[in-house]
Amino acid sequence: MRRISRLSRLAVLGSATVLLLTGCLGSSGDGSGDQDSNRNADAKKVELTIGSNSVKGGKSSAGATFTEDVLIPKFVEAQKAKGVDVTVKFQGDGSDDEVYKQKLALSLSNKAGPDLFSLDGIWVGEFAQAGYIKPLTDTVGDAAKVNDWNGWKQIPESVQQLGSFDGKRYGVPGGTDGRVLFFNKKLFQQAGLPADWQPKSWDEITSAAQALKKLPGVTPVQINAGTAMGEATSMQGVLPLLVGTGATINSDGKWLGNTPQLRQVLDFYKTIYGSGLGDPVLQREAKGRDKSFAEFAANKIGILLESDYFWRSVVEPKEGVAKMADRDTAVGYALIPASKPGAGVKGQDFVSMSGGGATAINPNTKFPQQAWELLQFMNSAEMVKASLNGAAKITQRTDVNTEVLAGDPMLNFVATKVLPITQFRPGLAEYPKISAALQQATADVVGGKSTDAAAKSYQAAVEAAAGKDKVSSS
Amino acid sequence: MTTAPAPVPGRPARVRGPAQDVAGLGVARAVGFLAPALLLIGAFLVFPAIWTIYIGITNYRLTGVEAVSPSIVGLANYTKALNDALFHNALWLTVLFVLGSAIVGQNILGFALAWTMRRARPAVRRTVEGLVLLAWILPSTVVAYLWIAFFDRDTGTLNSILGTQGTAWLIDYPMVCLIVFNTWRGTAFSMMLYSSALQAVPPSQLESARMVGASGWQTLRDVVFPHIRGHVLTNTLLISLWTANDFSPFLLTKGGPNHESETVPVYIYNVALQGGELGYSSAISFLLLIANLLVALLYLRLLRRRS
Amino acid sequence: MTPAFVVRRIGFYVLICAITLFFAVPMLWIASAPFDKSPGLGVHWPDWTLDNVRKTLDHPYAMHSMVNSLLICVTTAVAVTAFAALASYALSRVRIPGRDALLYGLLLLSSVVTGTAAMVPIFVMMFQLGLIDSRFGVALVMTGGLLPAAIFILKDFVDAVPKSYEESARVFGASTLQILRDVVLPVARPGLATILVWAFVNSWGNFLVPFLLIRSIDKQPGAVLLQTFTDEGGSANLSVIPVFSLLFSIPVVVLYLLVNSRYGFRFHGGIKS
Amino acid sequence: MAGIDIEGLATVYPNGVRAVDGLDLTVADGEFFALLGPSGCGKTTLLRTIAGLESATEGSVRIDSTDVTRLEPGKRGVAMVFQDYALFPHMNVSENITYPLKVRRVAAATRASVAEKTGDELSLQGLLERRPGQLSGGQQQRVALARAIASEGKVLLLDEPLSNLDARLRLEARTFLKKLQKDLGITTVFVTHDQAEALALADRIAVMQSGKLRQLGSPREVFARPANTFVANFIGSTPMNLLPGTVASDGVSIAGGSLPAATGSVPSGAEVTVGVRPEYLTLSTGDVSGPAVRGSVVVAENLGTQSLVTVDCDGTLIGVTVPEEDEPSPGTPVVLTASEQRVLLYDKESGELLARQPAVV
Repeated sequence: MRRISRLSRLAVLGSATVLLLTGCLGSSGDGSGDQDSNRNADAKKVELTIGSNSVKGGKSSAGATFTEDVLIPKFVEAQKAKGVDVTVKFQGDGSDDEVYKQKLALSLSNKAGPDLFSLDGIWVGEFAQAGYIKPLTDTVGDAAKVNDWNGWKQIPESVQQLGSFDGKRYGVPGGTDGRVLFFNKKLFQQAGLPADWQPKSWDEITSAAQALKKLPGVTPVQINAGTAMGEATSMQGVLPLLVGTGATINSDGKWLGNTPQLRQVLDFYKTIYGSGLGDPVLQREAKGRDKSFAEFAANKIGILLESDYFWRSVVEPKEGVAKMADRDTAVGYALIPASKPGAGVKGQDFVSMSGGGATAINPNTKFPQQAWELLQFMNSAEMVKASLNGAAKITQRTDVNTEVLAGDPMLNFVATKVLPITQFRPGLAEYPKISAALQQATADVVGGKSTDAAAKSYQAAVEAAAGKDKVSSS
Repeated sequence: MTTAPAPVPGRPARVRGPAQDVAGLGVARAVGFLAPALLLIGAFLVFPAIWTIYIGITNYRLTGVEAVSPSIVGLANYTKALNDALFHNALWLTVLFVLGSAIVGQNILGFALAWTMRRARPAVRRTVEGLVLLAWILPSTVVAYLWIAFFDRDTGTLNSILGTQGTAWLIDYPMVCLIVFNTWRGTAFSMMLYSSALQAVPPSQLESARMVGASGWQTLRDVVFPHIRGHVLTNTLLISLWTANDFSPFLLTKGGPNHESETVPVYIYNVALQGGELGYSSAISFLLLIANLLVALLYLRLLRRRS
Repeated sequence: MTPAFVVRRIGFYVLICAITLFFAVPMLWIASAPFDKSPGLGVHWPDWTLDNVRKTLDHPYAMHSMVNSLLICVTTAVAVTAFAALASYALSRVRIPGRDALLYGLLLLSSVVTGTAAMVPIFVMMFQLGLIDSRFGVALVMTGGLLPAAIFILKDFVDAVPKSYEESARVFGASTLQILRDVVLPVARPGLATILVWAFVNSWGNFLVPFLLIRSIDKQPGAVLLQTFTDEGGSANLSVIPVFSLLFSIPVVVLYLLVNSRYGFRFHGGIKS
Repeated sequence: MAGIDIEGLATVYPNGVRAVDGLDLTVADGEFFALLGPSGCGKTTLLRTIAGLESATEGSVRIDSTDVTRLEPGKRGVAMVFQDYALFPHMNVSENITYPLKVRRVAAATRASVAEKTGDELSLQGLLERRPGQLSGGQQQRVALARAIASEGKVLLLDEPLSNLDARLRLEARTFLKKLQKDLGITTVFVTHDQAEALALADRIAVMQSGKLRQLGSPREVFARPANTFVANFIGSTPMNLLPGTVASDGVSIAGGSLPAATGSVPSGAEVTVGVRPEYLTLSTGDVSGPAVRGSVVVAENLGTQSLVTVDCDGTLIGVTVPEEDEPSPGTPVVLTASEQRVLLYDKESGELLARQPAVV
């Protein structure tokens, strides 16, 4: 057949091209370290770009509005006073985090991209390993200059993890959050449960759920599961539960495998979704999380494990996506208990998980010194406070938090009670795959598979993702 | 394909194939005409494709250590795919998707529309064809919203019509939903193609079939089908390829729940973006290309048997 | 009229009604939700309001993105049509060795590249060419991706143009270019129009390519913007999405109607072996 | 005006088929010339080679004494009407007619007057603004002719000019075409597979088979004295009787009887193929003197004014036409006779005409 032979000729041509291409991959990373970090330090005309996954009138509109309308003009003004003519551009995107990450990584791997950019805390490790970001001290060149920034003192050690990898600071963390159990006080009252509910073990959650189950049309408890919600399942589900068993997803360089703790978590899922305490369908829908918000607001869900974002932006009475006019009186919140008192990670009684982002400097920026100045300016108390625009939100800075959260008991609760006990996800390249495996395991269990079978497939998936020797088990 | 019919001894065949340069273009100018298209295709299609194939034999990732120094892993990605239950699942779902929505759904509905609309009143014909085409030309993001709303569990149109409030169609029957969706989305092409194909069927033959009392089905099989066989094959090939590579299932279900609607393109997307494994996703892309190639060869075989 | 005939007629109309409903019902959302006071995912008789329209028009990038979409997609559609026309004519009329293998090969390749896996090569290449953040660059990439199928489809049209037209013009002394301009081009116009619409529609909905290749939000087309109307928690901004969806659909529909009324919109098929 | 001279012309297709195979032909100035043959005989290829749409592999074509073998079609001074007329669907009649002038950059005003004038000549008044799709088949043909005439070629080429018309229209168009050609006096070559059309229209006919010329002559010659059994078979609305026979001293013996024939140099006792047209046989019911063939009527078919009677003569079926009123009923014993000049002898092997005798024209 003539066609086949033609194709094989094409294949030969192709493999020749491959040899040419071999040089095209992996050429990033090298060489960028030995640039002079004081390049253009004295430039009078400076151009900087800030990249972020937020856009006016769309995703994270407020962040984009602040950057464009407040931060940039203020910084330009401040620099003008010093005789430097700075132009700062905002490069906003508005997409799924994974797509934004891909776009950012593509730019960075070509030694391009914005001079400052925001990234999720869990990407820091992967980006650092890929050489897309460098420790701030390297990029800025002067260790003292970085370490002496007075802002660090205001950022709690635990929060600083967000911008760190291997004990080095790669960026300045932005705001953070914390996870708690939200509950509907109205339903609790109907079920005869206390308004100041604070479970001390998982059993107390189930017993409260049993009580709620008697109410018609009410889903007693909703803890995210399944693959449809992606990372939401990990953050608002498996991981907070897992730390409640005393395990962390990565310890001593090894990923958590099929351990008793994991099986304990899966069993808990089984208890909830197997006995009608949770709505298993909700967990499988692509828009399931939005649905759970709406149902909570409509008094159809009793207990929901969520981050403080839920309080600020979802059931918020004025602007929320699922407004609850009586939020302040109707929505209660409690710390997430360990499976049993004292069984949590580090022997804690209560646990939580936190996430958040950081802002890093592009190692290939033309103006590393000015970028560092902008980064400091961005994270100054004045700017952090301004970025809130009157809203209450947990920021990276303690000084700002004490000031702005005073009026919001819930966020204050998170800042003071949750942040000290919280955990962060490891910023390692394999994490997304491990997280996906965890999501898959919960999907399996909720879908009817036995705990053991789900845990076994989880073990296999983790081994495939990280390598056999990097997984702890039993 | 271009092999000219062998000359029949004693009776010279009149060779006037499609490849006859009647306007006197000449090979040089013909190459000139082809050049811009080939240049663009070469730069933005062939070159990236070859590059993708190359990435497929590495463990390249966009982030992490492998981003800096990817290593050639040979066929490891391919052996991995062969043992990857999720890939098998995706492959199977893609076959279902193509079979259900393209080969059966779009083909049959498209033909049925073309067949019935031949004799329908112009106003009816225009309305129906207009609607079918509208489904085809609306942007996919918009269409995704339409169908999410249609299937919605609580307020969805489908549940309102059927009185089945609370049925989560996209969760309980994801593949059925996708097949129905894609049939809706893509039927227009088949309809248009068959409409023009049916004009090639001599009315006299249809009438003689009616005269001898052939049933509708017999007429289709014995009179219509032989005339449009080439069209059926072309259409089936094109819509099969398009469906197999269609990404819109992602917009509806994101591959869920629990991979139940994760066709190969969606799987590739998830592997590349969620998992960041570009090497592996490139390898799967290449496997998809091979599968496409096999389908195309099968089609050519069938087409050749026609003559 | 026999009873059987009546039954068949009734069956025929029931079938047509069913098909019409099947195609029409999912579209109701875009007709009702944009004008509803509290647009949701369901379809119901709207509580009429134009607030959503106002909100959408006030959106900082909405109208801008439509202009970008038009720029990108008109360029793409024109380039695809022009280059595919030239190429398909040459392929149809001149014996070029390996022609069919070439066609099929390209058609197949186009499927691998539309996938997400190719974004690294495409990005790196565009970067090296300095075409990042360029609407023109986006149009080029889309053109490359659409060309093979366009040539494949258009070649059918050109094959169907009777060669006697060209021969007759030639006998009367027309030069090659005169033949192309006076005869082939006008005769193939329905095919060209169809490809134009097809290319336009296909590039209009493309999200990933412009998203990756364009940096400035004020250069992003509508398809990208439509993706940004979800907030950080993943909930959709339902006061803007329905209206924008509607606006975003108008150009393709208008283009289709224009082309259809002037030239007819159709596909030939049945590649002759 | 112009004649056409064709010398040793061959057109070979890339696959090696010799569609036109070494042809010599001369078409006189003002002649109406037919290329006749079954499909695939190379007649259309020959026409297209004259037009320049196919390139000659060997030999030469001269038009008006100018060698045009290697010239572009547009430079040969030929006008052509295609089988499907090739009217441009996007141009109206007037634009179609004057397209050849537009190509030559003739001013629009001149073109309009030419369209008007040619349209008048071909009775296209009132149709000039229409599109081809709105015309009947006959009108389309006249537009195609008008366009060819407007191009003022020295030679007019027609490819199957009547085949796309229905039977009734075809006769009308035939008459119209013949008159038009005589009026214009333009050298015209046309291709047809219909022998009746060729006989009716042409001044001379070239009968072709497998790329070769089998006979060249006036319609009468070709009809009355086919040069070989191929032509004999092909020409005539009722097929010529071709029967095995043996040469005798005073004629040929066939089918148990004999017919007179000018045997010329053919030796007595030689086996030949005897050709005699049904129209040239005489049927009688009584006894006759002289050479004759006897048999009985099998079937009679009415042809209008005549009937074709099939007679079984000693196991051989022979066709003969009779005036309709003389139609015998089946079973009637009959006697068939013919005049000597009408009985032709063909070589049994090669099928070529044997006897050399003065042609009766």
